[in-house]
Amino acid sequence: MVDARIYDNDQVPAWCPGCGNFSILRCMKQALAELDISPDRLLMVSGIGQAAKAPHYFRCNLFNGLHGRDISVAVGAKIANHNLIVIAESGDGNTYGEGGNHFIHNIRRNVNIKVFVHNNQIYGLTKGQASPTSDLGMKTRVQVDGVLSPPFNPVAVAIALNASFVARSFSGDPEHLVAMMKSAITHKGFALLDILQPCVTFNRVNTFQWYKERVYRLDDNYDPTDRISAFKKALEWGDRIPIGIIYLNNRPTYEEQLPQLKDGPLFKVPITGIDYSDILKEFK
Amino acid sequence: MVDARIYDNDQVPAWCPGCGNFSILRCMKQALAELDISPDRLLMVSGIGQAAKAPHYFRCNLFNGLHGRDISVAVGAKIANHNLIVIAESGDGNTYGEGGNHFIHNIRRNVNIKVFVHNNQIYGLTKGQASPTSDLGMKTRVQVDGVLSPPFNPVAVAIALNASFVARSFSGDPEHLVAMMKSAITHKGFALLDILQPCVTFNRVNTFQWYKERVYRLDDNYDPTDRISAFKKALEWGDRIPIGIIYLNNRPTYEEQLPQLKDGPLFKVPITGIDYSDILKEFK
Amino acid sequence: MELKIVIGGEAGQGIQTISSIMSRFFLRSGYYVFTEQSYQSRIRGGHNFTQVRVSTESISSSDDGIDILVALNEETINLHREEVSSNGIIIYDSELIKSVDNDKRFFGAPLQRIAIEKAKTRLAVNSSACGVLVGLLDGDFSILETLMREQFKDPEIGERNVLSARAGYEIGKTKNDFPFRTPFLSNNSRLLIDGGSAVGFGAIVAGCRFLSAYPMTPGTAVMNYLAGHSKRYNIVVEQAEDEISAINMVLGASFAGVRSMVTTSGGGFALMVEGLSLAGMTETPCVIHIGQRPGPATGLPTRTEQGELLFVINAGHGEFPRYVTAPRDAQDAFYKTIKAFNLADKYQIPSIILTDQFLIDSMVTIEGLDLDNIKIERYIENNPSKDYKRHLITDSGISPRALPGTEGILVITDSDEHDEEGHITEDLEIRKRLVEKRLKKGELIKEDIEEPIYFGVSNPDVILVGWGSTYGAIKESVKRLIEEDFKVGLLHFSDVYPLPYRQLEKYRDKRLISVEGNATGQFALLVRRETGIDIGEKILKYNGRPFTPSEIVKEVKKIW
Amino acid sequence: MELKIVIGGEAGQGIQTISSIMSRFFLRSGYYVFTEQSYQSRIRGGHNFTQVRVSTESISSSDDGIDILVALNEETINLHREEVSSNGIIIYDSELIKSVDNDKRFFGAPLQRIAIEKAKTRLAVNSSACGVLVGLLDGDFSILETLMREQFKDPEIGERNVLSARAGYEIGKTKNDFPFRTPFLSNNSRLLIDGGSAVGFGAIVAGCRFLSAYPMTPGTAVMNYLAGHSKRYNIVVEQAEDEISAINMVLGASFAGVRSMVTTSGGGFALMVEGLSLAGMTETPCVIHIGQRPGPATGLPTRTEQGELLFVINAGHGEFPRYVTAPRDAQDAFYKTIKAFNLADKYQIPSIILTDQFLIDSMVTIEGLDLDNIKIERYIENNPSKDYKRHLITDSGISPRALPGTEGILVITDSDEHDEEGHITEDLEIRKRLVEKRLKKGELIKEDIEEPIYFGVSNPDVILVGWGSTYGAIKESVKRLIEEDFKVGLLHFSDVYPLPYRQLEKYRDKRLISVEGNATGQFALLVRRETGIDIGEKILKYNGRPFTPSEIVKEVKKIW
Ligand SMILES: Cc1ncc(C[n+]2csc(CCOP(=O)(O)OP(=O)(O)O)c2C)c(N)n1
Ligand SMILES: Cc1ncc(C[n+]2csc(CCOP(=O)(O)OP(=O)(O)O)c2C)c(N)n1
Ligand code: SF4
Ligand code: SF4
Ligand SMILES: [Mg+2]
Ligand SMILES: [Mg+2]
Repeated sequence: MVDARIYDNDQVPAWCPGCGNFSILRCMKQALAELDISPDRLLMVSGIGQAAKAPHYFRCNLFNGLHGRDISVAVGAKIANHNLIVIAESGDGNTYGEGGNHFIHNIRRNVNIKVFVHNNQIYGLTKGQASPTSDLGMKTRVQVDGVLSPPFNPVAVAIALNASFVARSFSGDPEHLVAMMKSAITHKGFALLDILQPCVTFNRVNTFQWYKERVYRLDDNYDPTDRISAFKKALEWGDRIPIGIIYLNNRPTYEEQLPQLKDGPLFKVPITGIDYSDILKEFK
Repeated sequence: MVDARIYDNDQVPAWCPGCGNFSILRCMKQALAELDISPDRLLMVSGIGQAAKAPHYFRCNLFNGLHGRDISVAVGAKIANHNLIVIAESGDGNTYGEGGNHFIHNIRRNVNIKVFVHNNQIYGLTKGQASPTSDLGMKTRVQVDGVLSPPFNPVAVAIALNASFVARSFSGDPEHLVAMMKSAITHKGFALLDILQPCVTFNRVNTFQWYKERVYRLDDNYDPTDRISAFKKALEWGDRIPIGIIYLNNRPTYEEQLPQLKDGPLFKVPITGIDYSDILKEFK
Repeated sequence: MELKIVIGGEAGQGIQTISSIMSRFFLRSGYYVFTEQSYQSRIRGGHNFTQVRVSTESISSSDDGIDILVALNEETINLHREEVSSNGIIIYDSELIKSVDNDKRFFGAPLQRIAIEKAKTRLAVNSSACGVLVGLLDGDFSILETLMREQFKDPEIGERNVLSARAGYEIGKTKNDFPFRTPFLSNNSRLLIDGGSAVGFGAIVAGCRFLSAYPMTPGTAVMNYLAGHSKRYNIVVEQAEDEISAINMVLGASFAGVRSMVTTSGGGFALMVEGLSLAGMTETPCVIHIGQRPGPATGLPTRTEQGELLFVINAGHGEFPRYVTAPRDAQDAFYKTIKAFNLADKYQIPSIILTDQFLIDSMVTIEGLDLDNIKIERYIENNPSKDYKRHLITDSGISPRALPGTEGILVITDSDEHDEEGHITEDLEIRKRLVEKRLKKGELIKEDIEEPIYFGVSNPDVILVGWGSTYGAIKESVKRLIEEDFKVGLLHFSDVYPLPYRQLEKYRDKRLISVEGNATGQFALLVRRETGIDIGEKILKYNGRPFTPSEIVKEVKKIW
Repeated sequence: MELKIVIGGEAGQGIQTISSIMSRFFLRSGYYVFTEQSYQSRIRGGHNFTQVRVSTESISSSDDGIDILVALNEETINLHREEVSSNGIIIYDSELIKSVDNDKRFFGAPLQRIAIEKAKTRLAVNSSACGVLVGLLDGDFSILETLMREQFKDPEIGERNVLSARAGYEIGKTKNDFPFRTPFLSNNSRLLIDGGSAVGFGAIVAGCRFLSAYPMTPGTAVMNYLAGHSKRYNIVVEQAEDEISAINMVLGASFAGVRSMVTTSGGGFALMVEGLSLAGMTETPCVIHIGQRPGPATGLPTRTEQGELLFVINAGHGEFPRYVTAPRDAQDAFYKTIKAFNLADKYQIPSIILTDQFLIDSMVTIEGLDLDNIKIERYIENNPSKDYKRHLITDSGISPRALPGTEGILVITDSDEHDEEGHITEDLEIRKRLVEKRLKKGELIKEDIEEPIYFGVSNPDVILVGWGSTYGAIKESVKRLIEEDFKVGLLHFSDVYPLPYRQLEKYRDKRLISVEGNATGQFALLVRRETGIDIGEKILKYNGRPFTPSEIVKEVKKIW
């Protein structure tokens, strides 16, 4: 295990004091260190939002792209160089709102990337509008009558899409979070890790306390490979919120299925000195 | 019941002979007639694709919009005039591919619109590429090695999103299809009707025969209100494919929750002769 | 009399509250105020500041220089003390900020201690600071008192804040040699309005009853405004899952008869471009508000720029008419928003209101808004004939618009090329006629376009050309230059597309200098494209901050 | 010798097969061919047709008029018989089409009966029809025979089609008074290439190894091409869930080191505009192919237009450089695609290849492609220094580009304004420098831009100005006009942005006429915007069909 400090850089987080993001950042460094991942082999991709700033605050390759589009960028990068460890990290609004279509279809693709979502059930950076995961009835400056649509359940949807790895954790349980991050990273395939994260400034409903009182770790004998019971578990949200690996399967990754990647990463395929006579024949 | 011929117009369908779309078109007229819906009260919204041309072929108000965006247009129109019966009709590529994000978030919103999807498991109009619902391994000019991603299961996803009405039918069972259309239209809330439809030109896998051998009507004592068993049912795809109302619940519609619509449709709210003195005060 | 107050500190320290209370204080005391915000894209920390500029004359921009600096943290002192005039003052919390030298401009007050003592909460530093300011400026405390009471719904909290303010006031009054004074002048009916509210209020008055948007700074201001007034005025505000949905919902609502709008910024608009083209093809009216901020991509989310002019005018695949207006100030924004709705309905086109962060977030004093003479025209056919055709070819190119749901007729439209009825067609002769029909409307719009304002000497040697929110700053710079005997004028555009050309033609042979908040001189390119007139020189700014009059004066002198 | 064959019928009747076989037949017989398709947006039915134009001289456009009409259904006869020349011929299925009058141009053959008899399938009408044509034209049957065998993988089916073709051939030969003859001329090494394949092949040669796209006519052609060659050349082709994902995947792949592209049409590009701006901001190379079709919105999906020039040049929020090229023909499309990849890498910018349905779907005969002199330059830093900074400010504005995964360094970039390292910043001084750095590259690109081709008399009275795929038609019209003693020339642009201006300046004071496939004269607007030069007159076409030389000749004479 390398020292987690090799991930430190000189950037100063632009987050509010007390924000759950700090713990997630620390856990991230810890998990990477425990997995001995060198910063130059790691590519973080993020969208836009408070969460999406996270990868600036530690040493890694980084493509900080558009709001909601990080998963697509991550998939492209992974296809180009599957030797990279590619993690997309962003917020709930980013991933489940603006990025919803990429979320669902990339779960199907099963590219071996990791998606870490700081789920604070709110749009933080834009000052506190409801996100797709905000609880019913939450009032904001835009949702003046309270949120009318029931929350998007990323875990249930991912299971409906037969995602290969679906987990939930909580920024307030660092030990658990580090373990989940490690499992996600070492899993072979698309891994969704939804991380409950209190936003101390805008989310006055789902506070640290609120989560603390509700989250519980899944039982040791919980079987994440049973899709129906996983779905049942996924619907648990309210007084008790399960954290842990909720669903797991072993379907082949996208990259394994591509003959083009058999001989090494795509970016190394030679592109000059090629004989094109077979193509020229097609034009005759 | 009005005569179904009141829906006839002089447009000639641009579909291939033998296409499953013809049956869906006939059933649509039949269902509307049985429900006594006058063409001028009906607003069809469609996207782009072979299926999306359908509303041109019968008498109705029509907004034939962009590929993948019909649900959003339908929702806007319904909010503006909730006296209209609003149906979005398009293909699988349109609704589950390009339009995926609107599909998932409008299920949450539960606006009282109907979404009829001609699911031929292929992109018809653009000449036969895989759609999100194409079966694994299907070869096309683009998917030269066969489809690598498992099919999008609209029914399972809709249940994961707690859709208020989720049904499947088959263009080859008109009686069933008419019944499903009628149930969807009379349901109060967002209703998804996924209609299996053979594409005789491009889909050589999921042919009329293929469907015919597999689809079966749900049992009379099947209980669509149980979410877990509905989810189980939704996963049935292969040798046997269930058709019928798979999931049903009674959550409030978006429109019911809006105080703004209490006194009548939004487009009738007076916009002139209003006293703005309270606003002027805010600027002082 | 003119006075520039800057309040600086971290995000979350209440800078906005102080500046908004003080702005109202000056308004009610009979002064003109212009308040501009400079803030970072974060919720806490960093460095933000607001300038409250006060004058006995009408003003519409901020300017360089500081007379009073209210420093809520040390960084503010370090960053701004250079700008404070020699007879100015630096107000700071004497118990929290210790590293203060013996610069005689420093004026300490135990702001936080007062807040805690009098109002039982740190948050009340706002009121103690306002109190100090009012005392210092010899202001009418009763005005501040009223403001405090209005600010807090809970009367007890209001009372406590009044106490805190009063304690500050007493301290402020002790400094009786301060050269600036803002005693009560007069009662007046002026309004203090920011650009975001101006667009929002304009939309409400225009009859907008549906807004769909995805939050994006600075566009969100308009969404907040409409949401805040949604119950009282029966407006449905729906936060969309993305911008694509927002514009398509709006087109659906508009098609079904409701005046509807989206609000966003350049990046969000980029996602609406296909929908814009759909509005053009289906001839569905819609209004798009775009608050510009520096790009490309996410850029600087909370800063200002005029970088999207050419993008907006050319956005959308295929060819179709549109109306683009770039309001020059908040008052103009109010009227132009109404105009945008009216023209959208009249020509069945998309109308675009192009503002920017500076205009949206700044507050300005205006004499009032003329609500009595506002015309709302819907141009909707309520009794269409039986053979109604949505896209009927007429001489003007405008087809009668009926709504779906009207008895006995059908309203049909299509994103594909269509016939007059609205049905999809592959008839290339009809195609040609429909293209011509749509483009004809673009010619007609020109009749409704407002020519630019000319301000300056009657026979200028040099004309500055500006557009949009730079009006206040350029105008003031021209005033000053004229005072120094420069023969200069300003031609300032608010409606930008179709480009009004008559005034331009008149000044065709003058020396023209374009003043723009972007790096490529987009308006100059537009002018040459539309008229062939070459604006040879440019004063451009693109660091994310708005122009100030002083800066423009300097630049003009440099190249004169 | 020149000959125009039109094959018409319903979608699905095999028009494309006949025209493609016959085009190859003429190529191998030593003729020049240009084959253009006119089809509707449907899979079966409707009316489609293809023109195969054959000549002993090089040609690069279709033209009005028909010498041989192959009518696969009655509608084709009704729609096209007027165009058939008096010494022309109308080939039809004598057993299926009965309502034929005694116009001596009719020539019936039992095409379908032959197919069923000889090849045991109706589908073989293609071969019987080809046979009739070759017989009629006195062609070399052995060439057709070889083509038939190549066409079908299964030798037995091939053999049957040869039989069907031979039966047709015998019938064709009976008409020995037909004035047109295409006997075998010569062996040659020419190629028959369509625009879609030219772009696709260019991309492969340029080293493109990743394409992500969402199907959209006519952009799909390039996707099909790369998918068809994906195994042999190790190309990953991924169908994205939408266009937004396509462009973002491509940016990810490019960032990680693979030459990558998207292909689409105007409507799909509209959804990529935010991603385009991201490419600009992050300085990530990418290549975007846009096949234009008539808009707005869905428009006419299978038709052609040049309606997206201004949209494409101005697309994206904020300001950043780009390269836009509009290839004039298939050969140019091949080379320009390679150039697009090279410039994208050289300047770390988005490159846009702007074609249209006409170019994409038409086949043209070219002398060959020079594969030996193609330069592929990646401009990638393989051994970056330890203090590597992705956005280092350099004199040229171009920062050294390293790839993530390179040992010992980190590659960081951001959609927000960033510092040289790539980290998000709110420092407005850095902002200013980064804007300048990015825009500097735009100036440099100008050095790589190709000036337009001039073709015509040396001292013209009138110059036609064109761009993109209209080259063949305008050039031929100019040739004909010159033959009729008109003093005319053509200035034709392939690279369109940055706009090459040297040649334009040279002809500044001539009478210029812009010939464009759109309704607003977009290129003329661009020219005025960039140079102030006023192209006063315009010949525009916007019904969805390409220009023909005859038509341009007529229009020019009208306004001469
Ligand atoms: C296309 C686009 N739309 C909107 C925005 C504005 N925006 C920035 S962050 C954000 C929401 C952030 O919410 P979330 O993803 O939950 O992140 P958080 O700040 O809560 O961590 C939005 C709407 C944007 N940058 N781009
Ligand atoms: C933005 C956009 N992208 C792509 C297209 C091209 N397109 C038209 S229809 C279609 C797919 C149609 O498939 P589906 O929705 O399943 O309908 P079907 O034709 O099978 O009925 C596509 C990709 C388009 N019109 N607009
Ligand atoms: S606004 Fe919320 S999510 Fe953002 S930094 Fe502050 S506490 Fe964290
Ligand atoms: S292509 Fe398929 S879906 Fe389209 S009309 Fe033909 S059979 Fe029907
Ligand atoms: Mg969030
Ligand atoms: Mg389909």
